Amino acid sequence: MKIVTAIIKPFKLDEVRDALTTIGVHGLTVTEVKGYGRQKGHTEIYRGAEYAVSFLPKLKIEVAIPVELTDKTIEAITNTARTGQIGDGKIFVAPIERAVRIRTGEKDEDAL
Amino acid sequence: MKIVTAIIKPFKLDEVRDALTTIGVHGLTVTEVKGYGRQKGHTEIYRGAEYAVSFLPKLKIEVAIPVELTDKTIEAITNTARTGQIGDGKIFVAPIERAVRIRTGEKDEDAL
Amino acid sequence: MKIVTAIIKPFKLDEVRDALTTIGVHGLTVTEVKGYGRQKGHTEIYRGAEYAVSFLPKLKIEVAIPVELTDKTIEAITNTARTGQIGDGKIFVAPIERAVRIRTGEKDEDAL
Amino acid sequence: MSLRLQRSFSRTCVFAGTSLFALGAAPAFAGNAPVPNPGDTAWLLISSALVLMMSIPGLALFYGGLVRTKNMASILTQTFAIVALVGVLWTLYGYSLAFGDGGSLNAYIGGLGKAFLKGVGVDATAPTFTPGHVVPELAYFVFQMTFAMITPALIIGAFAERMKFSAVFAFITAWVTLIYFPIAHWVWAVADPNVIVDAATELAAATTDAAKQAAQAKIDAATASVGWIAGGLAPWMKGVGALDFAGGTVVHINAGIAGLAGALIVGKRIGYGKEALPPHSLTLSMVGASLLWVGWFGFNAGSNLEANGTTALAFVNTMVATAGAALSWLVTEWAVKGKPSLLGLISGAVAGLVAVTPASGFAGPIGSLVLGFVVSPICLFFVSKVKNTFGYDDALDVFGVHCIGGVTGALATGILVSPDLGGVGITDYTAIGENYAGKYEMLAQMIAQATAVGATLLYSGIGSAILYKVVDLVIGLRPAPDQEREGLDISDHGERAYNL
Amino acid sequence: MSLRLQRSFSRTCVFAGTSLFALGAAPAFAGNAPVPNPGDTAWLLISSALVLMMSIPGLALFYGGLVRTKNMASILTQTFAIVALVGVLWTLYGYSLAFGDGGSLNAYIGGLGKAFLKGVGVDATAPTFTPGHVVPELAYFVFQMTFAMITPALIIGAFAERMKFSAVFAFITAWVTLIYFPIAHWVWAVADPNVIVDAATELAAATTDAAKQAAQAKIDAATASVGWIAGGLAPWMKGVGALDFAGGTVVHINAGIAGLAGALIVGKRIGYGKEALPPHSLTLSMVGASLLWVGWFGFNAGSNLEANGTTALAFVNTMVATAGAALSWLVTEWAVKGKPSLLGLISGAVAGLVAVTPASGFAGPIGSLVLGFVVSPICLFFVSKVKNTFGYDDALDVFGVHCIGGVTGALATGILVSPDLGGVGITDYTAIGENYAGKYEMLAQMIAQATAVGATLLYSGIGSAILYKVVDLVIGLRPAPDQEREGLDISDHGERAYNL
Amino acid sequence: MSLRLQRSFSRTCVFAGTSLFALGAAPAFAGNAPVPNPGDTAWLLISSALVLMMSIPGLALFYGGLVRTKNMASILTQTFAIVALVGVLWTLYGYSLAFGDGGSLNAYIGGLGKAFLKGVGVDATAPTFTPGHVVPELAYFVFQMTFAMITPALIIGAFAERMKFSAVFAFITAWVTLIYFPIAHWVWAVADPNVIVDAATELAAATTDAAKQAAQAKIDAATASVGWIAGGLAPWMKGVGALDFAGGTVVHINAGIAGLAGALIVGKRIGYGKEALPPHSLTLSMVGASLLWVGWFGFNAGSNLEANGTTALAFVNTMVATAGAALSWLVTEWAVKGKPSLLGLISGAVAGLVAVTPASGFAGPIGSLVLGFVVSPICLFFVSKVKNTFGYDDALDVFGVHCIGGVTGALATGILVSPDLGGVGITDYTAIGENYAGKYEMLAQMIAQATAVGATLLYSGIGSAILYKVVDLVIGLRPAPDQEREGLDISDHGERAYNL
Ligand SMILES: Nc1ncnc2c1ncn2[C@@H]1O[C@H](COP(=O)(O)OP(=O)(O)O)[C@@H](O)[C@H]1O
Ligand SMILES: Nc1ncnc2c1ncn2[C@@H]1O[C@H](COP(=O)(O)OP(=O)(O)O)[C@@H](O)[C@H]1O
Ligand SMILES: Nc1ncnc2c1ncn2[C@@H]1O[C@H](COP(=O)(O)OP(=O)(O)O)[C@@H](O)[C@H]1O
Repeated sequence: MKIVTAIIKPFKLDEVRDALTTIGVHGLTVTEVKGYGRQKGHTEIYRGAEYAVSFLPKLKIEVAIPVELTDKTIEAITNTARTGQIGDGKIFVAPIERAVRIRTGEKDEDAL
Repeated sequence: MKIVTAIIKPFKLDEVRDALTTIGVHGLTVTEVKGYGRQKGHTEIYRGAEYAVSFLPKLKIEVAIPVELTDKTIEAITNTARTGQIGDGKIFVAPIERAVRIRTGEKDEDAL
Repeated sequence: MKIVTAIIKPFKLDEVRDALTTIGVHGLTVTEVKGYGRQKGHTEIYRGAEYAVSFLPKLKIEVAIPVELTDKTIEAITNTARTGQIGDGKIFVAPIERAVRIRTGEKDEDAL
Repeated sequence: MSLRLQRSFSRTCVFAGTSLFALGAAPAFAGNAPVPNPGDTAWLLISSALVLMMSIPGLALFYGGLVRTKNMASILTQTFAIVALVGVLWTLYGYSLAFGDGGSLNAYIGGLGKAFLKGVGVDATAPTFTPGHVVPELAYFVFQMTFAMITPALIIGAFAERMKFSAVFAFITAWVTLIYFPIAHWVWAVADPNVIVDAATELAAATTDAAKQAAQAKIDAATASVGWIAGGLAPWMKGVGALDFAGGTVVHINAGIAGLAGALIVGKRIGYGKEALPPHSLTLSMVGASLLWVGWFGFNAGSNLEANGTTALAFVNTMVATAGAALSWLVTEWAVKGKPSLLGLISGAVAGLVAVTPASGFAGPIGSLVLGFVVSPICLFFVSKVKNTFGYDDALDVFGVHCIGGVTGALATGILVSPDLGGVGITDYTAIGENYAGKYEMLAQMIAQATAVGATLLYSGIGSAILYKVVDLVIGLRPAPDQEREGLDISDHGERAYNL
Repeated sequence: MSLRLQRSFSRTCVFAGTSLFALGAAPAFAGNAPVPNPGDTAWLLISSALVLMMSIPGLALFYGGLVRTKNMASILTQTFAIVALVGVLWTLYGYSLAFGDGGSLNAYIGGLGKAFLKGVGVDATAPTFTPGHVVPELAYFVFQMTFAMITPALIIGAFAERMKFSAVFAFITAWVTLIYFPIAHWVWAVADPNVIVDAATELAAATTDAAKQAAQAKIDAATASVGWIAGGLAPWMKGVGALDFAGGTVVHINAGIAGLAGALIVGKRIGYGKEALPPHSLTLSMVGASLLWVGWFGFNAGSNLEANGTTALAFVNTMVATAGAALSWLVTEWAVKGKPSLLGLISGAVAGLVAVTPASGFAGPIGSLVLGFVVSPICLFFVSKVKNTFGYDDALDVFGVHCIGGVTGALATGILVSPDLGGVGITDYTAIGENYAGKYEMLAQMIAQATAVGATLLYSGIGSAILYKVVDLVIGLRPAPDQEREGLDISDHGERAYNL
Repeated sequence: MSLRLQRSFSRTCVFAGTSLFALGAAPAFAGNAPVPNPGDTAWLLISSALVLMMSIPGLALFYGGLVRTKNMASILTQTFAIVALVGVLWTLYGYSLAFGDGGSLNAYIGGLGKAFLKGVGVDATAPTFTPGHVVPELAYFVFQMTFAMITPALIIGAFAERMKFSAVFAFITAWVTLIYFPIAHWVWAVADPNVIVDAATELAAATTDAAKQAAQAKIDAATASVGWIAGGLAPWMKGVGALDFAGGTVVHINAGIAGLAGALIVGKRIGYGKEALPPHSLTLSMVGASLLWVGWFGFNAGSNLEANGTTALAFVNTMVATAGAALSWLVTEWAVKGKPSLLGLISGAVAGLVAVTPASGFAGPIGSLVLGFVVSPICLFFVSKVKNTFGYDDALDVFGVHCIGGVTGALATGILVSPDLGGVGITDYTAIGENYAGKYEMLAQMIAQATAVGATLLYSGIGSAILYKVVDLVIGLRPAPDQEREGLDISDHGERAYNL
């Protein structure tokens, strides 16, 4: 199994979720994160003080999938999360060795 | 070493933490996340507009452990986080190669 | 490629970020988390009720890097995030197999 | 603020000969100028403070809670800036345009005679609705200022989350000048009751024909020199002025229709109908609604200008209509959608407040309670069914609650004022003491009410549309899509409402 | 709202022959009806607005900040809905039951003569506590309405986070009708001082025995036709009425004991004693406490009905007792627990407000300050030690603060009213001008105070318990455990307080 | 609170012989004690409630929103605790020190004659600024209490996020006692106008030289027994007292300079200039600023003590200066920094409120509007350029807004009071009815204003610095760095403002 982690722009969540559902991925976990990268932040001014805001709000999506879905998953995310503008985010794929569904105790691919 | 990631229902945190302590795991990191899965969300109505809320609040627990604790850890989490109802969550196990305790520079299993 | 995950004290973020930039890491993702470990929390009292707060606010930094930067990255984080006091946090290193830049579709090390 | 003066004025010409001679014992006010009572002054000033509180923080929070986090600072800034902007414009020329003497154009606009508060010193007084009573004119000036502040602030809810701050700023400057000040004059520029009573007394005492004619001429002059809606001056109104105690037409219908025009012209928010656009803090909206309720007593009961029994009536009406409407929305939603919601509850309260505004000094408490019960289902129907059917993005339901609630209230006022329904009837300053209540005629009154409603809808609707278009041409209404997505807080103001 | 009228009434029968003849010079009020003073009317109306502000947003925020995020909309909805609901019920029949004339049952209930505001028109007046002064009855009606609104809203804090909205709605409807309206009548249905003064004047002027008897009969009738607690009508009270200036018994003990009954019957929250249940926003609780303080001036000083020196006294007492109690809780906690907390500070303020409520128009400022110092440690002891010992889940400490603070204040009032302690003593309308202060007797007064406290505790405690049980049987009090865990916001109202 | 009494008093000695004989018709007030008007009492009491609302929740939210989340409970606790603490101290001895009779030291301090409210009963009255008018002294006492509460609370913004609660508590206790109460006495301890008018009447009626001298002696005594700044008693002031209607010097300059001293002595926050220290909730700051605006009407217009035309003037001035200043900051920032910010807008509003405070009862509306326009760029310059240049960490810009705005307003008052600029001129109670406006001399008045400003800056600046040092020595001002990093909420109070 793999865990695909994608950092995306927040307003793309619903689209990505739908695309994943279409290819048969029915579970995912989302975290609000702050991203630092090439995309430039903005400057905020509070009375006398200026702050360069370099961390931008992003969403991190984590999807555990069977190995064979990896390409499809990457493709689904890439296609829907892309705006073509800097800051669209990244996808990382890492291995996972075991998975368990807490409710039933089902294991590995059955648990996804 | 392994990193065990568990998605659980928020109100189960204290129980899970206690169970882990019992088996000798003395550190963990918790993140508030939103989960999408089989568990159905609810509908929210704001004046004229209805929203299907499909992302539900969950907690993600990450525990880095020595390999030999893996089974015990999974068991401890499964036992305490289970309510038997849909949405209880998942456990994923992935390898980690190195660990460092920032304060002391201790490495790997000493760092956990 | 590796993904380096560091749990640090929140006020160390800017320093760590700068150190990483210096060694050539130009992207990272930050999550607000709660940490449980040796560092003792405090007690909060709300009228009659006392709560032992055992989860402390931490930041989780995730950096995807080419393998050769691993040591430098660990070093950079360790040096800047260290206060020498309990609760400074941990660094975990895990493998990642693939990386994609959503905007361009660039792959692996080009995507970082 | 009441229109109840107008109705009988032009009739005075007809009935004067018969009814006015009963007035011999009435006090003559000419000569010895009345002095403000501290209780009335205190009431009018605290009412002004309450109405300011309605705008900031009341309305700002009510609206702000309903937008997404990324547009919170935008809503707050727009509301607060409008308050400041209109405060300045009102002082410079707004008060004069609305309540000055417009000379030959007085039916339509008040002129510039009081611009820069010329002649409005510390001792100047303004009449109330009770002959022989006055308040410091500065208090009246500032009370009315707070109305001019909140009305344009109401509009912004309709196009929330998607209009540039610069555009809002420009639009509102034009709007208050060209739409609000004139309409306020049409509806609220009334005659000084003291003048009427004095002239009526003179008429009653007149023994020669010349004296009678002179006195009658004074009455005629006073009743003619009013806003056209107030005076019932349109041919079909036949002298029956519309009743609008505290601003159903001038404030709510006016702002509501201007909001709808804006929502239509600026277009829908990105993601409208697709993404969830939930309120970021119902907590704040609830606080806002509560402060609106509390402040609205200043709005409605303050509009009586004095602190007397009618003030208590307006206060009670405001209370019971609001309680009734909040309950009614809650129960309707509970029955129809299965759950009673907080947002529904507070929307109902606001709908009740809006509806009772024109009626507050005219209806009886039970009439107001019924009005409250009735208005909520109507507004609920508009904000859910009608809006969804037509698909306009009236973001915070300014049209659905303020315009529709305002129309409901304005028309209901024509009915509930009826003494048969517990209302206070029509005041006739020329025949105080006489039983005038019987003079209420529902048809005539409803024509007047409908005229006020229609004139406001048309003038404000069309006028606002033109102003939006002009602003769009000159500086553009809408931010770039990316800016809208990032939120107006960052793009317009360079700051965020929260850094938690 | 004051009971100070009652005490001397029935004594009048005894002393009349001797003491009343000194009254010859007193003005007779019969005949020329007094007219409301605008200053008094303004004060009573603004006080009403302040008391509404205490409920929404004041109490809603104070309570709301103390619950967990998932139950925030629930608390806000319950508070706001209770305000709306009681506003309607008060208009329909509540005012009549509480302040109407109950005929032969008048010692217990006010009857339905004023239902639907029958006879309460724009010109109707209600007496104040100064003979010869009146206020518009509509203002009195709406002022008292705001008391009826907030009292049941206080209760919900005790069973917060775990009672279904439908159950709360049903319970409160029954509770105000069967518990609040009667108790308000018992304690606050008093005689018109004008009637007493007129009759006393008549008595003083009477030369024949028949005339004397007739006058005395008028006094007797007036003093007998009151609530039983107000009139000291219970045998052991011997005509000494309890003193409750602004609602220590009617409002705070009443709500506090009803809350405790609810907390016990509905049971503890899931996780109580095990999980952390920390306040989700002390910020909002602090805002709520502040608005309670500000609004409470309307509650206490407004209860004087007029704006005079006693009003200023009640205002000052409210200020100093609250400051003293806030400081006292802070310092006690600092000493005992090591840290001075914000929650303690604002809890102390509320405890001080509660305690001074019955005393506010009777005690002197220094007495009130001492009362403030004393009440906080008592309440702190209850909310920490006693609650933990007995293990009931009075979620927001309605019993610990409102009931215990109310009892403290109600009993203290009997002492602090003493002129020896800077209090105002007992007013005797039959002997104005005479030095009546000496007539205060501590023991008799304390019996009266204890009777009021005991009667409220028993009637409200038992009555509320029965009502909870009935509601539980009919629709069930408690949501399913899963719903409680998810939070009442979603399960009851289908919405969340925040979407940040 | 006004100083306008003073100016002409000592001049009376000079002009008395000629100008006072015109007074024959003036009413003599000796003998028949004036009775408070309910309207005035209501106004003063509601004003007191408004000023309390300025502190809590107004200022607490305005400040609280600007700090980081981890110090929110700290700010709220400090503000609320100061209110409670000062409420108690004011009752025990503060009122007496500020407004009591200090005997031979009366130019500097008021003595302890009214400690524990001795002699201030329910019937005691205090004079207003209109001869023949009084208010209940308890109302005056509590109105002034709210000023004493908010002033020290203003200070804490300067050293926010880095001073221990215990240190704040100790410092404020000393500060109000040794700095505030004296300065309030210097500036606001004025003569009873009734005494002046009576003596002037007596003087006018006096036929013998002895009688004239006796009357003149009364006037001299009254005008000499005042605070030294109020009376213009410093040699160079030549009897021209400074004008400070509602507290430009006593409140804002005083708190502002004390804040600067604190910021300098306690040092910069950890991370200042390096880390981002953004406001955690501009939403709350906006709510705070709005409530400050609303409450400030009580502060300024309440300072007139009565509800009359001058009250309306002070109200209007407060409104227009604030609107002007908010707009002016917005526009300046828009022009200079490219974006109009919410924080700038509300900072401008507060700057306007501060600046108009001393001028509110003296200037005309257009003068106040101009003052508003002018003050914002000045303050903006201080909070951005000056602060950054000198590098002090005045965390919430107490110096930049309150001190600088206060100085601007205090000096401007000396100009805008001029009748030529629409101001009200200088009141001379000894020659009512005479055209006294011409007696305004700008240079003399500006010397008086500058004296008040300078005396406050020096006494408060140096005195505060000493007190900080003493507190630092005894208990330490600053928490350990780790505690500061964790936030004062946890380290001082053991709780967090939010648990979302
Ligand atoms: N090396 C990295 N490790 C972890 N996260 C990264 C890394 N580089 C970028 N990110 C995440 O991806 C987001 C987008 O990256 P950015 O460089 O701004 O634009 P782009 O995705 O177009 O290259 C960042 O905000 C950050 O959250
Ligand atoms: N494939 C997946 N990848 C990542 N997280 C998942 C995945 N499937 C489920 N989850 C997480 O687990 C939670 C519970 O899953 P759900 O399908 O609702 O119920 P159950 O755990 O009983 O199967 C989800 O809310 C989501 O956070
Ligand atoms: N086994 C673990 N797995 C995951 N996170 C851990 C683990 N142990 C510690 N942590 C994280 O590291 C943080 C610091 O750990 P702690 O034991 O308090 O101090 P130190 O880092 O000095 O050893 C914790 O708050 C927690 O977030």
